[in-house]
Amino acid sequence: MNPMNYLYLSAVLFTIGALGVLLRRNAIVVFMSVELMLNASNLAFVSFADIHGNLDGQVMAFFVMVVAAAEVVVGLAIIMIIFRTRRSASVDEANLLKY
Amino acid sequence: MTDFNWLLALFLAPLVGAVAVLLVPKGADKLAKQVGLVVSVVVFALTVAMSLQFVPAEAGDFQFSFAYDWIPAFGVQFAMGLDGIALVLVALSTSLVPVVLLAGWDDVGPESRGSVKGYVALILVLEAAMIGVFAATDVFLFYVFFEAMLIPVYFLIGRYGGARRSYAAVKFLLYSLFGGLLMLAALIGLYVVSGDLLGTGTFDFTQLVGLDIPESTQRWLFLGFFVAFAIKAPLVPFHTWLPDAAAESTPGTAVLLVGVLDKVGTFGMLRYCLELFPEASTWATPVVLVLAVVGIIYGALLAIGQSDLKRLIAYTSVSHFGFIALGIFAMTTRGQSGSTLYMVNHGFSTAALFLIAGFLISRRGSRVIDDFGGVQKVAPVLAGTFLVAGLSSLALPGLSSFVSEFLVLVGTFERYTWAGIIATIGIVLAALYILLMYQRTMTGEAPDEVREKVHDLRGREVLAIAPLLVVIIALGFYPKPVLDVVNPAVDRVMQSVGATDPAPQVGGPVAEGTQQ
Amino acid sequence: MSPFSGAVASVAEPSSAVSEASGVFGLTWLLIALPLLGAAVLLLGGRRTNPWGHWLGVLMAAGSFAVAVVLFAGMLGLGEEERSIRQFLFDWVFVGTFEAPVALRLDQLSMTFVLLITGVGTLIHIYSVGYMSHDPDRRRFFGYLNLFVASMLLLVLADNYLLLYVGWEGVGLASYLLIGFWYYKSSAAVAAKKAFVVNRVGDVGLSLAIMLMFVTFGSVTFEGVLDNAAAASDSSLTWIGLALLLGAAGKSAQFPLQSWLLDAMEGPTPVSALIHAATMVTAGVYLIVRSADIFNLSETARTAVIVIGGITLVMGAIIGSAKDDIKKALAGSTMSQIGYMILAAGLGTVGYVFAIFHLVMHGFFKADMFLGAGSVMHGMNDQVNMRRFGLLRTVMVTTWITFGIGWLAILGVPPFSGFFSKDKIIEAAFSVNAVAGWVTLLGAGITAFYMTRLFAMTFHGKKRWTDDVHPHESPWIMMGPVAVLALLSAVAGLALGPTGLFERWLEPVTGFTEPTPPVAPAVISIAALVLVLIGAGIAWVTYARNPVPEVAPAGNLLTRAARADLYGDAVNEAVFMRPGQYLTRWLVWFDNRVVDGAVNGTAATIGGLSGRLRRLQTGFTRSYALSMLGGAALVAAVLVLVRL
Amino acid sequence: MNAILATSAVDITSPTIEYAALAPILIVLGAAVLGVLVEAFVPQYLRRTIQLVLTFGALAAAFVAVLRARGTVIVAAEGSVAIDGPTIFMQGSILVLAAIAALVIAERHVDPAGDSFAPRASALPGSEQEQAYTRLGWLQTEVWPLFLFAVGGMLLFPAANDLITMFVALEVLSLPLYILAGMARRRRLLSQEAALKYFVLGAFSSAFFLYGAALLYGYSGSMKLSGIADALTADAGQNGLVIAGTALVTVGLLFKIGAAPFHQWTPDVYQGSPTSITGFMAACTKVAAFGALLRIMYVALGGLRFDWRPMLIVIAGLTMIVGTIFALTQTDIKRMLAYSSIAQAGFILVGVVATNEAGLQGTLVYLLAYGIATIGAFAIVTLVRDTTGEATHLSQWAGLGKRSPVVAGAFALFLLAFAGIPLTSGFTGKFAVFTAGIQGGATGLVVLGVVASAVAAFFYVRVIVLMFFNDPAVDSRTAVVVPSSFTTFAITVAVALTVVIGVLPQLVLTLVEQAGIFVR
Repeated sequence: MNPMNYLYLSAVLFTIGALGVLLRRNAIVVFMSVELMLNASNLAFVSFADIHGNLDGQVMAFFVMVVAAAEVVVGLAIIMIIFRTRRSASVDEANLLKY
Repeated sequence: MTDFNWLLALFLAPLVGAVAVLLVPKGADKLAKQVGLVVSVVVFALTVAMSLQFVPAEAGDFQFSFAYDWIPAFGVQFAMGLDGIALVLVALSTSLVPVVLLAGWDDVGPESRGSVKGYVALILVLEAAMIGVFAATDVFLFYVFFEAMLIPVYFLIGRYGGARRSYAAVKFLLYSLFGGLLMLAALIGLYVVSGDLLGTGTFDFTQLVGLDIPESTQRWLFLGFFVAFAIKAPLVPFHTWLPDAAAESTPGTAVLLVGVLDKVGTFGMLRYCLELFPEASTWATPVVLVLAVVGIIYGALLAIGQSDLKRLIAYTSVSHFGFIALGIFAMTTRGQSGSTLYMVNHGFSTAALFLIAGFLISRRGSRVIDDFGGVQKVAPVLAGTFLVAGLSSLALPGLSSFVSEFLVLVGTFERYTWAGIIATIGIVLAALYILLMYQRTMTGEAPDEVREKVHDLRGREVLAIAPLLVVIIALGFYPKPVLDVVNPAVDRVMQSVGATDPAPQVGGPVAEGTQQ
Repeated sequence: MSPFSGAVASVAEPSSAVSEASGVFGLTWLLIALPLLGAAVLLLGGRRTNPWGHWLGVLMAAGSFAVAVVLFAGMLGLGEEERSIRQFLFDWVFVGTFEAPVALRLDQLSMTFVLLITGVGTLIHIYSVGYMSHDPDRRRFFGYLNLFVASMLLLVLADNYLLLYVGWEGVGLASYLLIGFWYYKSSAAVAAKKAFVVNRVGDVGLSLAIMLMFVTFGSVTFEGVLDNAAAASDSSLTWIGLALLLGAAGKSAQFPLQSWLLDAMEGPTPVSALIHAATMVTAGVYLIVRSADIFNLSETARTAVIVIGGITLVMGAIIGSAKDDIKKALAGSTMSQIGYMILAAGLGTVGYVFAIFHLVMHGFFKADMFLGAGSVMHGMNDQVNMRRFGLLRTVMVTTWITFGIGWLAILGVPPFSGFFSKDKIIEAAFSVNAVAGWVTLLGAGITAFYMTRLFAMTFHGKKRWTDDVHPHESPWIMMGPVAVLALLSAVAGLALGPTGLFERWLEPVTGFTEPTPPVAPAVISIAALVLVLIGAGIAWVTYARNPVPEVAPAGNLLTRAARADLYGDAVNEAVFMRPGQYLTRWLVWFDNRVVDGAVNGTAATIGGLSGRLRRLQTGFTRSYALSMLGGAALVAAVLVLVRL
Repeated sequence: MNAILATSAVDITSPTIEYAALAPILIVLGAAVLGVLVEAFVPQYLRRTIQLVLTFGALAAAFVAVLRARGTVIVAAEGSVAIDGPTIFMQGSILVLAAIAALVIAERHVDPAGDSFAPRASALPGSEQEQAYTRLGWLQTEVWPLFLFAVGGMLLFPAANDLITMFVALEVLSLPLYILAGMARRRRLLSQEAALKYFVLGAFSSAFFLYGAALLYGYSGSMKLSGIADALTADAGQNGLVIAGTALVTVGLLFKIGAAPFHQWTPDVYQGSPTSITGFMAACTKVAAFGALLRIMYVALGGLRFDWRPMLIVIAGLTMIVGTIFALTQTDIKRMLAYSSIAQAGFILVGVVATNEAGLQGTLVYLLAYGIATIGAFAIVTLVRDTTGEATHLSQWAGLGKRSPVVAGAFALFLLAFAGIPLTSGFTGKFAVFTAGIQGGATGLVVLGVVASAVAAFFYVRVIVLMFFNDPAVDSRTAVVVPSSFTTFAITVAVALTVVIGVLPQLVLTLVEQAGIFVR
């Protein structure tokens, strides 16, 4: 299969992720969209690794996974405390800081 | 010349004095003022001692020069030296500071927003900056002082000034900063250009003079410097900060602001704009002349229309700065020597005007001209000194400003006849604004409030004013000491610009500089 | 040949060689220094000098006069060509080729003035001791008077135009201070300011003249300018001449700068006598005569001088004919008489000598009359309205006699001094131009009218005194100087005129050509006398024989105009003051609103922009994300665009 | 490739890790790990002491290691980490700044309740649980390991020589900051909101960076910056991938820098975070992020500089304008400082745009000067308080100069430094980058910068006016709290350095000159 197709897929996924961040209000979903973007990158890395025939991209993918996991920990902690405080996980409601 | 570094000592003395003043215990206001006064007198004495060793014949060169590496990375040196022009301006600064401190003895007291010792220390810091700005022979160093001196003045206006002091102080600072930052851009440009032309960038004035900068670059750099100086001087239409700043500050601050600080602008035009960017200066001359002439007339007319005593004096200065700029850009020795002399004379006469007006205002508690009248009856000495100061401001022959104003006019006239003629009209308006002011404040019947509140000058006040008036009269009849040191320096400037005086129609050698 | 060219037939040779001061002439500087010292002591000394201050003033003026006499004697001992002496004192203004040292020139012309100034000055100082005896500020008055004398001497002694300018403005300052001496009177303060400002307009002329001289000759010394005049272009000379004329018009109250002189009468009367009659106002004449070499070469400039002098001559006479204020009437007369001098100076070498001659004679008789008027006022509680005078000869005999001599002198009745000086001017005028001649001739008639009117209204006719006055003769200390002046008015002309002494004395400096009137001089003299008689007769009948109404009648158009100073002030007000006031008011508005408004407006605009743009920071995380995405697009777009 | 941008790489054949060169990073990260253990196993009453010793010890040791590493120019750890002059200078800067910031964070005398951090960040704001913690006087020390992790990431970020390391460093520095931002004791809603915004937007930007990294990798086939540079030399960058990759990577870095239009998180996060943390992240993050930006732009994408320069010029100009204009009408001191830091980022970008040695050096100087003044300014903000906590509304600062002239004077000094008045550190920085900018041909941008500086002066000056020229409101309860020696020392050092760098800039300039240029 043409490796370029994986790249197209990754671009589509990245775009979906970005749109998700922009369009969804729920912090959890926003967060998941970010994760989608990270994974789109992973797909790109792996595909490029395949194209170039070296392992750097695949190594990168592992690092990204680890980092994403750490990010989940931090992110969920923040979202949890916000949710508990405000009884809502909407990113739009956290709107005290402005202008 | 001895090994003693006069100039550095002169620069450091007020700084040391400022520290000493700050060390005075809290509440000992009188002591702080005394220390400040002693320091300023010592600085003045140093100036005199130094001036005696100045060699007038070589006034075109920098004397007492020294240079220490300061920021080698940028080719910046802590370099100072005095030519004739700088010498007289330094002398002006150091002589006005003791006068200001003495005259403003009671202007700042425990009821002021800021402390008394803060006031004295700020003035001494300002004095050091004034010495530095005139003495710097490194353009970067000049710029540093140019900007740094804004801060003490800003605090002097903002903390010790009148009702609208915040507005005035902010306007002053921002306006000056704006100009200063444009100059910064030009300064950097100059540095980069010098790097291109010399191999390594430098800020050394003597190296930068005569640098063959491409003309279009010169124009931009000139503009950067010139706008800064035009704001500082100030030239119309960049003048509107001055009336506010001068009117809201204490008389002493106003004296240093208008009498010395603003001179940095015209000094900068003469020293930096002309010498560093000769072709661009020639290119800009028509515009500057128009601004200057407009400034003379415009400032004078506005002075006539003012109803506030201090604003009036401030506007007279706008007119006077028009004269100074006119002389500088006339590109004749007469004009430039006249302008330099004008800077000095204007310093003294405006100082006297502001201080005496300050005495009057603090007695009556109002700056509005219509609140006064008949002061001559109740305070003849005050009125008399005010008249002499005013006459100096209108350039009465026999007083110092006349010599300078006439030189500026004749220097302009010989090259730019029409500018000279229009500027001459300024002398009529000058008579009008000074004498109208005198008539409205000093003559006629004294209103009750004036009778009750205004009393004549006291000993301390007379002691502060008298030296100014003596200088005004002495330089009117004997300007030789100043001209002796200024003329060679002006010759150097003329040489740097590549300008020569026009030759007279008959008698003189027929030269290329023809009458226009 | 043009109608004004008569005098240029033989251009006077350049001024005689100037020698450096030596011997007794080394004292020249004392002339100025003495009164200057007096002024300094009196003005700086304060109240301590009150008891003896006025005597110090007199002493300094007299001392200066003594020095002048000594110098005069010394000068008489020199040959005619050696009488030009220069005393260098110290360097003053020097930049490049511009050099104006403080140096004095004593020659026949300045000597004449020095004697006039110090002589009349001393007399008036003495007179003032009495006149001002009740004024608490008498010391200050003498300080100013001394300052005036010093400045005036500097004016006439200066060896270059720039130094002359110092004296020129110095007398202006003294005049300002003395007109405004009673500063608590608003009218006096305003008049003083007006005098100074109008004079400044003239000073513009003098300034420009000096600049033109420098541009033309590369020098501002008399030697450098006048000796090289022939080498300069016509246009330069004309412009210099016209600029000098403007200066002269300011100082000498000539049209169109005449308006200040009438107001200047606000000052104490001795001031009017010394400054606004005998000396300062004649400085314009001095300036023109001093610059004779320039005017000799420019016909246009000379013509202008004649025209200005002629206009002023008539104007002053008309104004003087209508004024009821004794001092203003005399002031009008002064204007008119200076008009004569200026006109004479414009005639060229035929006129210079007579201009100066008339100047000196006028100094005597006009000072005499002004002091007489002061004496009258002294006796009349400082009243000045002639309609409330009348028949004063009965109570003020000395004043009446001395004033009468002055009256006869100004009328030009032989053998009084005015006859010799004025007749010569008329002759000279006719020899150059008929119109000028007729104007001077007619002027003599009008002069006779207004002076007789004044004399009759004051000393003759019926008593019209107000109830509260008790006229009395003035003390000897006032009448003594008046008597001396009266004596001079009576005999000086006879002594110097017909003998030709004066012409010979001045000729080396100014040059001299004998006037060549188209008719015999005797005819002109007789015509003038006839006109004088007619004028005087009409006035005598109207104001001595017939009753004078105590309140001025409405009068005809000309009278009303003359009372309004021929609308000089009205024109100034309409053309300069009103528009000027509107202009300054508008400019203040403009500066505050537009120039400063632009500054504050820029600040306000940026501030407003900030206030509005802040709203973009909505606080919504997703909107921030959106702008990040937009930013990414921007970054990509710029990168791609650069590629294109 | 041109020689200005990078010296030729030292050949690395050995697979070993250069511990000496990496020591600063390792020390700090190691201490962070130890800190976590301390939190887990050491009784609470000892924790603070141990954590402080650990933190300051680690910072000091790392600083010594940096000093010892001076002059090193190697590409360490299998080409992943470049230890060269700029790196060492930036690591030194970060350590100094972090140490000053740590002093402010360690302050426990200012807030009457103890320190400025929530006793239990997980407790609900206003809940009984939280009140109980407060009553008990609980003070937590978790900030310290988080702080050290962040510092570790910052040390690594500018040294990262391949995209993997860079990404990891980015996350290591970011994640602890997200948490720290949410830990304020007072105004916890704001603090939590700040954390959320910072996290969401930070993660979003990381994703951009990462995808950009993927594209660059796809273009060059190498994760190493030098590999990308080589690929660019080989085909002169005609491939669209490299453009897209450059754009996305830049976005990720510009976000951290706070450049417009990626700046919008800055005011909100700076305002909401605990002030001592704001100072820390404003100063140190900026140093680290600029380090990374410089390295990637100069080393990896140097061959593409004619493409990215216009883009950065646009961004720099926009950043200056946005920062100054928005700051003009701010009424909250922390928000104003945030916008000021945006404007400063715009000025610093001039140094990046210059693309010459002077630009690199100027940027380094500016970053240090800016960082010191920033930490000092925020430290002073922590001291000005009323009964409810910090008094951050500008009106509450009126008349401060009368009551506390020293504190107000110090704050005025920092403001003047931000405004770039000569004889303060800010001027040195501005002068250095502007000079480089003109040398690099970005004259227009410099002029814009100069005008923006003039406008920016207004809001700095306005605070000085408030403090010195206005009287305090009649009912004002604002007071300056006397801090312990921690903050006092921090502010003193900041003041001293601000003046020294202003008056004797050569001291720093010599250091950056010695720092030289990036290794490849």
